[in-house]
Amino acid sequence: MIREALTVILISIGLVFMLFGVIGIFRFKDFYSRILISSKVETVGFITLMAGVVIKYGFTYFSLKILLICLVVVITNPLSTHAIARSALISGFKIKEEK
Amino acid sequence: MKKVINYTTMIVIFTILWVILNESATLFQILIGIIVSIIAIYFTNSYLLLDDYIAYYYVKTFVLIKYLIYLIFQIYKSGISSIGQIIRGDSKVIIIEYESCLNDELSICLLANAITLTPGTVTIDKKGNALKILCFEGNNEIKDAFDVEVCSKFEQILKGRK
Amino acid sequence: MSFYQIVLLVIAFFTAMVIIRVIMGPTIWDRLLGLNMVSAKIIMSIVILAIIQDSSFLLDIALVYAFLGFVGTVFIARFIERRGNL
Amino acid sequence: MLEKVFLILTVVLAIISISTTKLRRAVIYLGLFSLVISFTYLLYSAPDVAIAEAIIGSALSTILYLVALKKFQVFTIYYTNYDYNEINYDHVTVRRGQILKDIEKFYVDREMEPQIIYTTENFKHILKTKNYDLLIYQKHSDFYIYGFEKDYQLDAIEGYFMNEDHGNLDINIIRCKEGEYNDA
Repeated sequence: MIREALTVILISIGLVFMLFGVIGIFRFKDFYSRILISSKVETVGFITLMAGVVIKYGFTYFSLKILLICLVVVITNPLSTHAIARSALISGFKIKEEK
Repeated sequence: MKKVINYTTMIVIFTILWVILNESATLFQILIGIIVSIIAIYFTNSYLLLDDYIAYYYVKTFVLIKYLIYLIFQIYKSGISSIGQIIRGDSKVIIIEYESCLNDELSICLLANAITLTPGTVTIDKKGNALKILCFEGNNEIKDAFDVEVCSKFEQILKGRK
Repeated sequence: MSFYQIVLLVIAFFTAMVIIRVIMGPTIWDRLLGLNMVSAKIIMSIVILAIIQDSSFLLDIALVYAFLGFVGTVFIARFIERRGNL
Repeated sequence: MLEKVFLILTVVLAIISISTTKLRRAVIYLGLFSLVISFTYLLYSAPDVAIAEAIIGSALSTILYLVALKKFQVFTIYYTNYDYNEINYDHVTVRRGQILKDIEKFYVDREMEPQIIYTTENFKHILKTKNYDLLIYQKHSDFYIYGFEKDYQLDAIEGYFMNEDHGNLDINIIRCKEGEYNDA
Protein backbone atom coordinates (compact mmCIF):
# COMPACT_ATOMS: atom_id res chain seq x y z
CA MET A 1 0.00 0.00 0.00
CA ILE A 2 2.68 2.48 1.03
CA ARG A 3 4.77 1.29 -1.91
CA GLU A 4 1.91 2.10 -4.30
CA ALA A 5 1.53 5.59 -2.82
CA LEU A 6 5.28 6.23 -3.13
CA THR A 7 5.14 5.18 -6.80
CA VAL A 8 2.31 7.59 -7.54
CA ILE A 9 4.13 10.45 -5.80
CA LEU A 10 7.45 9.84 -7.59
CA ILE A 11 5.82 9.55 -11.03
CA SER A 12 3.92 12.79 -10.41
CA ILE A 13 7.15 14.57 -9.44
CA GLY A 14 8.75 13.29 -12.65
CA LEU A 15 5.84 14.66 -14.68
CA VAL A 16 6.23 18.05 -12.99
CA PHE A 17 9.93 18.13 -13.94
CA MET A 18 9.02 17.29 -17.54
CA LEU A 19 6.39 20.04 -17.54
CA PHE A 20 9.12 22.53 -16.59
CA GLY A 21 11.28 21.21 -19.42
CA VAL A 22 8.48 21.84 -21.92
CA ILE A 23 7.88 25.33 -20.49
CA GLY A 24 11.63 26.00 -20.76
CA ILE A 25 11.81 25.44 -24.51
CA PHE A 26 9.00 27.93 -25.06
CA ARG A 27 10.11 30.56 -22.57
CA PHE A 28 13.68 31.29 -23.62
CA LYS A 29 14.36 33.36 -26.69
CA ASP A 30 17.72 32.11 -27.93
CA PHE A 31 18.91 28.64 -28.77
CA TYR A 32 21.81 28.26 -26.35
CA SER A 33 19.75 28.91 -23.22
CA ARG A 34 17.10 26.50 -24.47
CA ILE A 35 19.64 23.72 -24.87
CA LEU A 36 21.23 24.53 -21.49
CA ILE A 37 17.98 24.17 -19.60
CA SER A 38 15.71 21.71 -21.29
CA SER A 39 17.92 18.67 -21.77
CA LYS A 40 18.89 18.61 -18.09
CA VAL A 41 15.38 18.91 -16.73
CA GLU A 42 14.46 16.09 -19.10
CA THR A 43 17.05 13.79 -17.56
CA VAL A 44 15.92 14.59 -14.02
CA GLY A 45 12.31 13.84 -14.92
CA PHE A 46 13.31 10.59 -16.60
CA ILE A 47 15.29 9.33 -13.59
CA THR A 48 12.52 10.26 -11.14
CA LEU A 49 9.84 8.50 -13.20
CA MET A 50 11.98 5.38 -13.55
CA ALA A 51 12.68 5.38 -9.80
CA GLY A 52 8.94 5.32 -9.21
CA VAL A 53 8.52 2.30 -11.49
CA VAL A 54 11.45 0.48 -9.82
CA ILE A 55 9.88 0.99 -6.38
CA LYS A 56 6.58 -0.44 -7.67
CA TYR A 57 8.18 -3.68 -8.88
CA GLY A 58 10.79 -4.27 -6.18
CA PHE A 59 13.78 -6.48 -6.99
CA THR A 60 12.69 -8.33 -10.14
CA TYR A 61 13.95 -8.68 -13.71
CA PHE A 62 11.54 -5.93 -14.73
CA SER A 63 13.19 -3.34 -12.50
CA LEU A 64 16.70 -4.54 -13.39
CA LYS A 65 15.90 -3.95 -17.06
CA ILE A 66 14.62 -0.49 -16.20
CA LEU A 67 17.87 0.27 -14.40
CA LEU A 68 19.71 -0.79 -17.56
CA ILE A 69 17.60 1.61 -19.65
CA CYS A 70 18.32 4.37 -17.10
CA LEU A 71 22.07 3.76 -17.39
CA VAL A 72 21.94 3.91 -21.20
CA VAL A 73 19.92 7.14 -21.19
CA VAL A 74 22.18 8.80 -18.60
CA ILE A 75 25.16 8.04 -20.84
CA THR A 76 23.65 8.89 -24.25
CA ASN A 77 21.49 11.93 -23.47
CA PRO A 78 24.39 14.28 -22.59
CA LEU A 79 26.30 12.95 -25.60
CA SER A 80 23.60 13.99 -28.04
CA THR A 81 23.17 17.36 -26.28
CA HIS A 82 26.90 17.82 -26.63
CA ALA A 83 26.77 16.92 -30.35
CA ILE A 84 23.99 19.42 -31.08
CA ALA A 85 25.68 22.28 -29.17
CA ARG A 86 29.02 21.54 -30.82
CA SER A 87 27.49 21.50 -34.29
CA ALA A 88 25.86 24.89 -33.60
CA LEU A 89 29.15 26.35 -32.34
CA ILE A 90 31.30 25.07 -35.20
CA SER A 91 28.83 26.32 -37.79
CA GLY A 92 29.38 29.80 -36.34
CA PHE A 93 26.10 30.36 -34.54
CA LYS A 94 27.45 32.70 -31.91
CA ILE A 95 25.77 34.93 -29.36
CA LYS A 96 28.50 36.50 -27.30
CA GLU A 97 32.24 36.98 -27.47
CA GLU A 98 34.49 34.40 -25.87
CA LYS A 99 36.30 35.26 -22.70
CA MET B 1 47.78 -11.21 -11.95
CA LYS B 2 46.11 -7.82 -11.93
CA LYS B 3 45.12 -8.35 -15.55
CA VAL B 4 43.39 -11.64 -14.74
CA ILE B 5 41.34 -9.97 -11.98
CA ASN B 6 40.36 -7.14 -14.31
CA TYR B 7 39.23 -9.51 -17.06
CA THR B 8 37.28 -11.59 -14.54
CA THR B 9 35.41 -8.49 -13.38
CA MET B 10 34.52 -7.61 -16.97
CA ILE B 11 33.27 -11.16 -17.65
CA VAL B 12 31.13 -11.12 -14.50
CA ILE B 13 29.55 -7.78 -15.47
CA PHE B 14 28.80 -8.99 -19.01
CA THR B 15 27.30 -12.23 -17.70
CA ILE B 16 25.01 -10.26 -15.39
CA LEU B 17 23.85 -8.23 -18.40
CA TRP B 18 23.18 -11.46 -20.34
CA VAL B 19 21.15 -12.89 -17.48
CA ILE B 20 19.10 -9.69 -17.14
CA LEU B 21 18.31 -9.62 -20.86
CA ASN B 22 17.29 -13.29 -20.84
CA GLU B 23 15.28 -13.05 -17.60
CA SER B 24 16.36 -16.46 -16.35
CA ALA B 25 19.23 -17.40 -14.04
CA THR B 26 19.55 -21.15 -14.58
CA LEU B 27 22.97 -22.77 -14.65
CA PHE B 28 22.78 -23.38 -18.39
CA GLN B 29 22.00 -19.71 -19.10
CA ILE B 30 24.89 -18.51 -16.92
CA LEU B 31 27.28 -20.87 -18.72
CA ILE B 32 26.20 -19.55 -22.13
CA GLY B 33 26.58 -16.02 -20.79
CA ILE B 34 30.16 -16.64 -19.69
CA ILE B 35 31.08 -18.13 -23.08
CA VAL B 36 29.45 -15.28 -25.02
CA SER B 37 31.17 -12.61 -22.94
CA ILE B 38 34.57 -14.26 -23.36
CA ILE B 39 34.02 -14.34 -27.14
CA ALA B 40 32.91 -10.70 -27.12
CA ILE B 41 35.97 -9.49 -25.18
CA TYR B 42 38.31 -11.58 -27.37
CA PHE B 43 36.75 -10.23 -30.57
CA THR B 44 36.96 -6.61 -29.38
CA ASN B 45 40.56 -7.10 -28.30
CA SER B 46 41.78 -8.63 -31.52
CA TYR B 47 39.75 -6.90 -34.23
CA LEU B 48 38.30 -3.59 -33.06
CA LEU B 49 41.00 -2.03 -30.88
CA LEU B 50 44.69 -1.48 -31.44
CA ASP B 51 45.57 -1.75 -27.76
CA ASP B 52 44.21 -3.90 -24.96
CA TYR B 53 40.59 -3.57 -23.90
CA ILE B 54 41.63 -3.03 -20.29
CA ALA B 55 43.96 -0.14 -21.13
CA TYR B 56 41.12 1.75 -22.80
CA TYR B 57 37.93 1.08 -20.98
CA TYR B 58 38.62 -0.30 -17.54
CA VAL B 59 37.18 1.63 -14.60
CA LYS B 60 37.45 0.30 -11.06
CA THR B 61 34.04 -0.86 -9.86
CA PHE B 62 34.31 1.11 -6.62
CA VAL B 63 35.23 4.31 -8.50
CA LEU B 64 32.33 3.76 -10.91
CA ILE B 65 29.79 3.40 -8.08
CA LYS B 66 31.18 6.47 -6.29
CA TYR B 67 31.02 8.43 -9.56
CA LEU B 68 27.43 7.37 -10.25
CA ILE B 69 26.20 8.26 -6.75
CA TYR B 70 27.86 11.66 -6.80
CA LEU B 71 26.54 12.20 -10.36
CA ILE B 72 22.93 11.46 -9.38
CA PHE B 73 23.21 13.81 -6.40
CA GLN B 74 24.54 16.54 -8.71
CA ILE B 75 21.82 15.87 -11.32
CA TYR B 76 19.09 16.50 -8.78
CA LYS B 77 20.81 19.65 -7.53
CA SER B 78 21.05 20.86 -11.10
CA GLY B 79 17.42 20.05 -11.87
CA ILE B 80 16.15 22.11 -8.96
CA SER B 81 18.39 25.07 -9.81
CA SER B 82 17.26 24.88 -13.47
CA ILE B 83 13.63 25.21 -12.39
CA GLY B 84 14.50 28.47 -10.64
CA GLN B 85 16.21 29.59 -13.83
CA ILE B 86 13.14 28.77 -15.92
CA ILE B 87 10.85 30.74 -13.61
CA ARG B 88 13.17 33.77 -13.58
CA GLY B 89 13.76 33.52 -17.31
CA ASP B 90 17.16 35.27 -17.53
CA SER B 91 19.19 34.18 -20.50
CA LYS B 92 22.67 35.59 -20.99
CA VAL B 93 25.09 32.96 -22.15
CA ILE B 94 28.89 32.99 -22.23
CA ILE B 95 31.60 30.50 -23.08
CA ILE B 96 34.44 29.84 -20.63
CA GLU B 97 37.53 27.74 -21.04
CA TYR B 98 38.60 25.25 -18.44
CA GLU B 99 41.82 23.28 -18.22
CA SER B 100 41.37 19.91 -16.60
CA CYS B 101 44.10 18.24 -14.57
CA LEU B 102 43.25 14.77 -15.89
CA ASN B 103 45.21 13.48 -18.85
CA ASP B 104 43.72 10.29 -20.26
CA GLU B 105 40.92 10.18 -22.81
CA LEU B 106 38.23 8.17 -21.04
CA SER B 107 38.46 10.19 -17.82
CA ILE B 108 38.15 13.46 -19.71
CA CYS B 109 35.12 12.13 -21.58
CA LEU B 110 33.49 11.05 -18.32
CA LEU B 111 34.25 14.48 -16.86
CA ALA B 112 32.69 16.20 -19.90
CA ASN B 113 29.65 13.97 -19.55
CA ALA B 114 29.32 14.92 -15.90
CA ILE B 115 29.73 18.64 -16.68
CA THR B 116 26.94 18.42 -19.24
CA LEU B 117 24.63 17.03 -16.57
CA THR B 118 25.51 19.49 -13.79
CA PRO B 119 23.86 22.89 -13.23
CA GLY B 120 23.63 25.25 -16.18
CA THR B 121 26.59 23.97 -18.17
CA VAL B 122 27.16 22.15 -21.46
CA THR B 123 30.57 21.05 -22.70
CA ILE B 124 31.05 22.22 -26.27
CA ASP B 125 34.56 21.45 -27.40
CA LYS B 126 37.50 19.37 -26.29
CA LYS B 127 41.10 19.77 -27.33
CA GLY B 128 43.62 17.73 -25.38
CA ASN B 129 42.66 18.41 -21.80
CA ALA B 130 41.17 21.87 -22.36
CA LEU B 131 37.37 21.99 -22.35
CA LYS B 132 35.11 24.77 -23.61
CA ILE B 133 32.07 25.14 -21.38
CA LEU B 134 28.87 27.01 -22.16
CA CYS B 135 27.18 28.53 -19.10
CA PHE B 136 24.92 31.30 -17.84
CA GLU B 137 26.52 34.62 -17.13
CA GLY B 138 25.53 35.39 -13.57
CA ASN B 139 26.05 31.87 -12.26
CA ASN B 140 28.40 32.18 -9.30
CA GLU B 141 28.19 28.49 -8.47
CA ILE B 142 30.05 27.61 -11.65
CA LYS B 143 32.73 30.21 -11.11
CA ASP B 144 33.41 28.78 -7.65
CA ALA B 145 33.55 25.25 -8.98
CA PHE B 146 35.74 25.80 -12.02
CA ASP B 147 37.95 28.84 -11.42
CA VAL B 148 39.86 27.17 -8.62
CA GLU B 149 43.45 26.00 -8.91
CA VAL B 150 42.92 22.55 -7.43
CA CYS B 151 40.85 19.86 -9.10
CA SER B 152 37.08 19.73 -8.65
CA LYS B 153 35.38 16.86 -6.85
CA PHE B 154 34.67 14.90 -10.03
CA GLU B 155 38.30 14.96 -11.04
CA GLN B 156 39.39 13.79 -7.61
CA ILE B 157 37.06 10.83 -7.97
CA LEU B 158 38.11 10.03 -11.54
CA LYS B 159 41.83 10.21 -10.78
CA GLY B 160 41.77 6.82 -9.10
CA ARG B 161 40.34 5.11 -12.18
CA LYS B 162 42.99 2.45 -12.72
CA MET C 1 -9.30 5.10 -16.40
CA SER C 2 -6.36 4.13 -14.26
CA PHE C 3 -3.51 6.33 -13.05
CA TYR C 4 -1.05 5.00 -15.63
CA GLN C 5 -3.35 5.77 -18.55
CA ILE C 6 -3.60 9.37 -17.32
CA VAL C 7 0.21 9.52 -17.14
CA LEU C 8 0.39 8.24 -20.72
CA LEU C 9 -2.05 10.93 -21.87
CA VAL C 10 -0.02 13.66 -20.13
CA ILE C 11 3.17 12.45 -21.82
CA ALA C 12 1.35 12.43 -25.18
CA PHE C 13 0.32 16.04 -24.56
CA PHE C 14 3.96 16.99 -23.79
CA THR C 15 5.06 15.25 -27.00
CA ALA C 16 2.56 17.32 -28.97
CA MET C 17 3.92 20.53 -27.38
CA VAL C 18 7.51 19.62 -28.25
CA ILE C 19 6.45 18.86 -31.84
CA ILE C 20 4.94 22.35 -32.03
CA ARG C 21 8.36 23.70 -31.05
CA VAL C 22 9.98 21.53 -33.74
CA ILE C 23 7.64 22.94 -36.38
CA MET C 24 8.09 26.54 -35.17
CA GLY C 25 11.80 26.36 -34.38
CA PRO C 26 13.73 29.15 -36.12
CA THR C 27 17.02 27.28 -36.52
CA ILE C 28 17.75 23.70 -37.50
CA TRP C 29 19.37 23.00 -34.13
CA ASP C 30 16.09 23.74 -32.34
CA ARG C 31 14.53 21.01 -34.43
CA LEU C 32 17.31 18.61 -33.48
CA LEU C 33 16.80 19.41 -29.79
CA GLY C 34 13.11 18.65 -30.26
CA LEU C 35 13.95 15.31 -31.90
CA ASN C 36 16.12 14.40 -28.91
CA MET C 37 13.37 15.33 -26.41
CA VAL C 38 10.69 13.43 -28.34
CA SER C 39 12.77 10.27 -28.39
CA ALA C 40 13.25 10.48 -24.57
CA LYS C 41 9.50 10.91 -24.14
CA ILE C 42 8.70 7.94 -26.39
CA ILE C 43 10.99 5.75 -24.24
CA MET C 44 9.08 6.84 -21.13
CA SER C 45 5.72 6.06 -22.76
CA ILE C 46 6.91 2.58 -23.73
CA VAL C 47 7.89 1.88 -20.11
CA ILE C 48 4.46 3.04 -18.87
CA LEU C 49 2.80 0.91 -21.57
CA ALA C 50 4.81 -2.08 -20.35
CA ILE C 51 3.40 -1.49 -16.85
CA ILE C 52 -0.17 -1.31 -18.13
CA GLN C 53 0.11 -4.48 -20.22
CA ASP C 54 2.40 -6.12 -17.62
CA SER C 55 4.71 -7.54 -20.28
CA SER C 56 8.44 -7.14 -19.89
CA PHE C 57 9.41 -7.74 -23.52
CA LEU C 58 8.31 -4.18 -24.30
CA LEU C 59 11.33 -3.02 -22.28
CA ASP C 60 13.65 -4.55 -24.88
CA ILE C 61 12.04 -2.30 -27.47
CA ALA C 62 12.64 0.68 -25.15
CA LEU C 63 16.32 -0.30 -24.97
CA VAL C 64 16.56 -0.42 -28.78
CA TYR C 65 14.93 3.03 -29.00
CA ALA C 66 17.39 4.43 -26.44
CA PHE C 67 20.30 3.44 -28.67
CA LEU C 68 18.77 4.34 -32.04
CA GLY C 69 17.43 7.81 -31.24
CA PHE C 70 20.93 8.71 -30.11
CA VAL C 71 22.49 7.46 -33.36
CA GLY C 72 20.10 9.47 -35.54
CA THR C 73 20.60 12.71 -33.61
CA VAL C 74 24.39 12.45 -33.59
CA PHE C 75 24.53 11.69 -37.33
CA ILE C 76 22.38 14.67 -38.30
CA ALA C 77 24.36 17.00 -35.99
CA ARG C 78 27.62 15.77 -37.50
CA PHE C 79 26.26 16.20 -41.02
CA ILE C 80 25.35 19.85 -40.39
CA GLU C 81 28.62 20.57 -38.62
CA ARG C 82 30.75 19.34 -41.55
CA ARG C 83 28.46 20.76 -44.27
CA GLY C 84 27.79 17.52 -46.04
CA ASN C 85 30.88 15.44 -45.31
CA LEU C 86 29.68 12.60 -43.17
CA MET D 1 -8.18 9.04 -26.96
CA LEU D 2 -4.47 8.26 -26.76
CA GLU D 3 -4.42 6.63 -30.17
CA LYS D 4 -6.18 9.65 -31.65
CA VAL D 5 -3.50 12.06 -30.37
CA PHE D 6 -0.71 10.03 -31.96
CA LEU D 7 -2.62 9.47 -35.21
CA ILE D 8 -3.18 13.23 -35.59
CA LEU D 9 0.52 13.83 -34.90
CA THR D 10 1.56 11.36 -37.62
CA VAL D 11 -0.70 13.00 -40.20
CA VAL D 12 0.59 16.49 -39.31
CA LEU D 13 4.23 15.39 -39.48
CA ALA D 14 3.75 13.58 -42.80
CA ILE D 15 2.13 16.62 -44.43
CA ILE D 16 4.81 18.97 -43.09
CA SER D 17 7.68 16.75 -44.17
CA ILE D 18 6.54 16.68 -47.79
CA SER D 19 5.60 20.35 -47.97
CA THR D 20 8.83 21.84 -46.59
CA THR D 21 11.28 23.35 -49.07
CA LYS D 22 14.48 22.52 -47.20
CA LEU D 23 15.66 18.95 -47.42
CA ARG D 24 17.53 18.75 -44.14
CA ARG D 25 14.42 19.81 -42.29
CA ALA D 26 12.50 17.10 -44.11
CA VAL D 27 15.00 14.50 -42.87
CA ILE D 28 14.41 15.58 -39.25
CA TYR D 29 10.63 15.55 -39.73
CA LEU D 30 10.83 12.06 -41.21
CA GLY D 31 12.85 10.81 -38.22
CA LEU D 32 10.20 12.23 -35.89
CA PHE D 33 7.46 10.70 -38.04
CA SER D 34 8.93 7.23 -37.80
CA LEU D 35 9.38 7.54 -34.01
CA VAL D 36 5.75 8.57 -33.53
CA ILE D 37 4.29 6.01 -35.93
CA SER D 38 6.23 3.16 -34.36
CA PHE D 39 4.75 4.05 -30.98
CA THR D 40 1.35 3.97 -32.65
CA TYR D 41 2.09 0.44 -33.86
CA LEU D 42 2.86 -0.48 -30.25
CA LEU D 43 -0.48 0.93 -29.13
CA TYR D 44 -2.25 -1.29 -31.64
CA SER D 45 -0.29 -4.23 -30.13
CA ALA D 46 2.16 -4.94 -32.95
CA PRO D 47 5.57 -4.86 -31.27
CA ASP D 48 7.38 -6.72 -34.08
CA VAL D 49 6.35 -4.12 -36.65
CA ALA D 50 7.25 -1.37 -34.20
CA ILE D 51 10.79 -2.62 -33.67
CA ALA D 52 11.33 -2.98 -37.44
CA GLU D 53 10.01 0.54 -38.02
CA ALA D 54 12.28 1.93 -35.30
CA ILE D 55 15.40 0.34 -36.75
CA ILE D 56 14.66 1.06 -40.42
CA GLY D 57 12.90 4.41 -40.15
CA SER D 58 14.79 6.07 -37.38
CA ALA D 59 18.37 4.95 -37.94
CA LEU D 60 18.88 3.33 -41.32
CA SER D 61 16.82 5.59 -43.58
CA THR D 62 18.07 8.75 -41.80
CA ILE D 63 21.64 7.76 -42.62
CA LEU D 64 20.64 6.79 -46.18
CA TYR D 65 18.99 10.17 -46.75
CA LEU D 66 22.04 11.95 -45.37
CA VAL D 67 24.36 10.01 -47.70
CA ALA D 68 22.07 10.97 -50.59
CA LEU D 69 22.11 14.62 -49.47
CA LYS D 70 25.91 14.55 -49.64
CA LYS D 71 25.62 14.88 -53.40
CA PHE D 72 23.46 17.93 -52.94
CA GLN D 73 25.50 21.03 -52.36
CA VAL D 74 24.80 23.16 -49.31
CA PHE D 75 25.37 26.89 -49.60
CA THR D 76 26.55 28.49 -46.41
CA ILE D 77 25.44 32.08 -46.01
CA TYR D 78 26.74 34.16 -43.12
CA TYR D 79 24.84 37.20 -41.98
CA THR D 80 26.52 39.82 -39.81
CA ASN D 81 25.67 43.34 -38.75
CA TYR D 82 27.68 46.51 -38.16
CA ASP D 83 26.18 47.02 -34.75
CA TYR D 84 24.36 44.03 -33.39
CA ASN D 85 22.42 46.00 -30.78
CA GLU D 86 20.82 47.96 -33.54
CA ILE D 87 18.96 44.90 -34.69
CA ASN D 88 16.01 45.76 -32.46
CA TYR D 89 14.96 48.72 -34.61
CA ASP D 90 11.92 47.75 -36.62
CA HIS D 91 13.11 49.49 -39.75
CA VAL D 92 16.38 47.56 -39.84
CA THR D 93 14.82 44.24 -38.89
CA VAL D 94 12.27 44.44 -41.68
CA ARG D 95 14.99 45.17 -44.25
CA ARG D 96 17.10 42.28 -42.98
CA GLY D 97 14.15 39.91 -43.20
CA GLN D 98 13.45 41.13 -46.74
CA ILE D 99 16.94 40.47 -48.11
CA LEU D 100 17.33 37.10 -46.40
CA LYS D 101 13.93 35.99 -47.66
CA ASP D 102 14.86 37.05 -51.20
CA ILE D 103 18.17 35.19 -51.16
CA GLU D 104 16.58 32.09 -49.70
CA LYS D 105 13.92 32.18 -52.40
CA PHE D 106 16.63 32.63 -55.04
CA TYR D 107 18.41 29.47 -53.97
CA VAL D 108 15.27 27.42 -53.44
CA ASP D 109 14.05 28.31 -56.95
CA ARG D 110 17.26 26.86 -58.34
CA GLU D 111 16.85 23.71 -56.22
CA MET D 112 19.80 24.38 -53.96
CA GLU D 113 20.00 24.19 -50.19
CA PRO D 114 20.76 27.48 -48.38
CA GLN D 115 21.89 27.52 -44.76
CA ILE D 116 21.78 30.92 -43.07
CA ILE D 117 23.88 31.57 -39.98
CA TYR D 118 23.56 34.70 -37.86
CA THR D 119 26.75 35.65 -36.09
CA THR D 120 28.04 38.58 -34.06
CA GLU D 121 31.62 38.31 -35.21
CA ASN D 122 33.40 40.99 -37.17
CA PHE D 123 33.00 40.43 -40.92
CA LYS D 124 36.73 40.65 -41.59
CA HIS D 125 37.29 37.80 -39.15
CA ILE D 126 34.73 35.67 -41.01
CA LEU D 127 36.32 36.51 -44.36
CA LYS D 128 39.64 35.28 -43.04
CA THR D 129 38.78 32.19 -41.08
CA LYS D 130 35.41 30.70 -41.99
CA ASN D 131 34.57 28.56 -44.97
CA TYR D 132 31.74 30.56 -46.51
CA ASP D 133 29.96 30.73 -49.85
CA LEU D 134 28.28 34.08 -49.37
CA LEU D 135 28.64 36.76 -46.69
CA ILE D 136 26.02 39.42 -46.15
CA TYR D 137 27.19 42.43 -44.16
CA GLN D 138 24.72 45.08 -43.13
CA LYS D 139 25.86 48.58 -42.20
CA HIS D 140 22.84 50.67 -41.18
CA SER D 141 20.76 50.43 -44.35
CA ASP D 142 23.47 49.41 -46.84
CA PHE D 143 24.08 45.80 -47.71
CA TYR D 144 27.41 44.38 -48.83
CA ILE D 145 27.44 40.91 -50.37
CA TYR D 146 30.80 39.15 -50.51
CA GLY D 147 31.25 36.20 -52.81
CA PHE D 148 33.86 34.43 -54.92
CA GLU D 149 34.82 35.58 -58.38
CA LYS D 150 34.52 32.15 -59.94
CA ASP D 151 31.08 31.53 -58.49
CA TYR D 152 28.72 31.97 -61.44
CA GLN D 153 25.75 32.21 -59.10
CA LEU D 154 26.93 35.66 -58.02
CA ASP D 155 26.12 37.17 -61.42
CA ALA D 156 22.73 35.54 -61.26
CA ILE D 157 22.13 37.08 -57.83
CA GLU D 158 23.08 40.50 -59.17
CA GLY D 159 20.70 40.09 -62.08
CA TYR D 160 18.00 38.86 -59.75
CA PHE D 161 18.24 41.96 -57.59
CA MET D 162 18.48 44.33 -60.57
CA ASN D 163 15.55 42.94 -62.53
CA GLU D 164 12.83 42.59 -60.01
CA ASP D 165 11.48 45.27 -57.77
CA HIS D 166 12.75 44.73 -54.25
CA GLY D 167 11.89 48.03 -52.66
CA ASN D 168 14.87 50.34 -52.49
CA LEU D 169 17.56 48.10 -50.98
CA ASP D 170 21.09 49.42 -51.39
CA ILE D 171 23.08 46.39 -52.45
CA ASN D 172 26.77 46.33 -53.28
CA ILE D 173 28.28 43.11 -54.57
CA ILE D 174 31.99 42.60 -53.94
CA ARG D 175 33.88 39.79 -55.64
CA CYS D 176 36.88 38.23 -53.91
CA LYS D 177 39.49 36.10 -55.60
CA GLU D 178 39.68 32.51 -54.46
CA GLY D 179 41.87 32.41 -51.37
CA GLU D 180 42.40 36.15 -51.24
CA TYR D 181 41.00 36.54 -47.78
CA ASN D 182 40.25 32.99 -46.92
CA ASP D 183 42.85 30.86 -45.20
CA ALA D 184 40.51 28.06 -44.28
